[in-house]
Amino acid sequence: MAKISDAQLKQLVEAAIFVAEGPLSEEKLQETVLLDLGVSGKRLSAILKELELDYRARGIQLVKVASGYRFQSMDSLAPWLSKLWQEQAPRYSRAMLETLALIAYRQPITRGEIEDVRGVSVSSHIIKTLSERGWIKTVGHKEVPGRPALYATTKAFLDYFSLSSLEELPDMQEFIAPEQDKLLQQDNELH
Amino acid sequence: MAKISDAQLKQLVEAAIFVAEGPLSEEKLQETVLLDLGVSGKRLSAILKELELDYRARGIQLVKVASGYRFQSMDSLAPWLSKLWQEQAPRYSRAMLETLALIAYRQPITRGEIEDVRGVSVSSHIIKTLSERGWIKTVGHKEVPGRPALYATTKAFLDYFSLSSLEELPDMQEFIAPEQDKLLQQDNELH
Amino acid sequence: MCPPLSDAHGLPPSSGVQQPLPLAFVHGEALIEKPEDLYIPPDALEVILESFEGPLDLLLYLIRKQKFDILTLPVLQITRQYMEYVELMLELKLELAAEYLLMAAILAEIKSRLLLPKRPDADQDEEDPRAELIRRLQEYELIKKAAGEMDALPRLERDLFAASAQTSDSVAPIRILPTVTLHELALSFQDVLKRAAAFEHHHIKKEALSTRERMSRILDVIRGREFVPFAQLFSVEEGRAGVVVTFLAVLELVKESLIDLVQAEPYADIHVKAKLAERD
Repeated sequence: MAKISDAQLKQLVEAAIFVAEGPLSEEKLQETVLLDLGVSGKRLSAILKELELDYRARGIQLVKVASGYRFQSMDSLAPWLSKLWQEQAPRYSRAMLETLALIAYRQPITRGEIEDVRGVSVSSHIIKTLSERGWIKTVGHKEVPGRPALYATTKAFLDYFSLSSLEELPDMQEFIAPEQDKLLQQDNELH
Repeated sequence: MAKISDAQLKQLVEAAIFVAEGPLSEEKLQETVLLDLGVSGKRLSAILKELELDYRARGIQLVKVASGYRFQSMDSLAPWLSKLWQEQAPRYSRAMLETLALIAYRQPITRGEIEDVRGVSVSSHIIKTLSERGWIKTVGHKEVPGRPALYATTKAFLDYFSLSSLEELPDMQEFIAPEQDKLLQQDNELH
Repeated sequence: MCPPLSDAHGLPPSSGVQQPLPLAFVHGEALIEKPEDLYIPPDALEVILESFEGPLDLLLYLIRKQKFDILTLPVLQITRQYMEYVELMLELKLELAAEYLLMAAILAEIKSRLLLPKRPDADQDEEDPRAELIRRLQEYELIKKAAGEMDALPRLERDLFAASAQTSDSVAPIRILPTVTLHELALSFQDVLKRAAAFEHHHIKKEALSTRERMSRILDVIRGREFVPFAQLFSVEEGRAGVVVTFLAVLELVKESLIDLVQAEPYADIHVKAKLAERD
């Protein structure tokens, strides 16, 4: 298949995003289903845009999250769709959410720094749960006595909250000290 | 939500089938997402029919299987979609390459003869892998005890290496030092 | 236990995304003090007190409840109220984190510094003793708000569900087979020959008289003959090594049931016989 028509390309990209196990990035699409089809990045972007429009009025939508494109249900349908599952969605304690927020907004950050802001100790259980969910990871160690781990959020965290980058977090600017801003920028450039 | 419009119903049913873990039957839809919405069986069937038509030209299709409705990729896209799960097989071991080389240069040859030259046993796995790749085949049995299979290379082997005949294999004389050449000759006389 | 998130104004839990605790709130405001006309079961009070995320959270609540401005932080009143709550917690035998007592000490210290008359020669630049606490409260309030907003973000499992489709039956994983070049193949052949040559160089006799080869030769010799005298299989010219190899070959052939050894009576000649049934 040296040439692929626009209609075929759209079907292929659409099906790929639906059947893939996680979000699919444009790079991943090129490396897999589009391999050897010679589809330009511009053409692929145009097709993705078209798909996004096609689904705008449907029950599911094409969205771009941190690790790529995925289809997800409209959030207004959640009250009915959640009846498909016996169990309720997990709730997160304030301690967990505040810890996560600090890691998200102030990354990279140590446990000690989180404790300083919250005024209480951070339980190991919280760090463990956040790590196990794949939302945070250790990105290094601070060069101070004890070399505490520096935590940062992951792409999986952004995917879970349906965000494509940290900048989409609410009120990002208020939280970022100048030097952290610089770090964040560096981090984004790496991605 | 006592009343639900046709448009909303379609979105809900569509999203439910997409997000459910397995196929969804009409009964299951009624018991979960449509609970208390008072949607008649006839109305639900009509919506499902509409959805099926909506997706007919898309990369995925609404199909009815034994346990209910599900979306699945268009069968014609399978060759490309399969690439989402491609895995790189590990490189061939030295034992594998040497076995292939001996079969190519000394065919027809038995496993025992390959083992004699290599000084170690040839695992069944190697013979199996080379056979599955379509590069070698059994061309007969040597009339010695045990009647071992005689292996030779195939047309597919020649095609893979872009050779029109075995004579085009790199000439070993170029490689072989005189005394080795003599040994080789002895060896050949034994066959 | 997961206490509800407070809203953006720092008032404890009103109608956050998470479930409010029914007994503990009236008009969206937490009932901490025991109102005269309403009985609050001790359990509910415990729940309310436990819902504070720490001393900063409690302080923030007190400030917001009294509609004070964080920046002016009326330390005297706040300290008094704070101590009341801490005592209540102690009274209810709640597991009081050490941080609460530490905060009490900090408040007491700030209070005493504020009460001390300033010496005329005091450093003009001396920092307001409240400054550090105010900074911490502001910072904590910000993160509390961020956590609340994060909780309100649409998220998977609760508000959004990933949509997926099955693959059609003919979709199967593809295994990319390794590539092999002609050059690699030729080199492999060269390698194996070189190795075989090196092997022969060092063990030339052993290789020339290899057991496998001898096995084939023995089978060849006895083919089509009824009985071959055992001794006939050996040739003196080959010397000791040759005799050993032949003997090993015979044993191997017996083991593989390719030949039979026959002896008519003790000390008689041994004869070798091919097992015809095993051939072909």
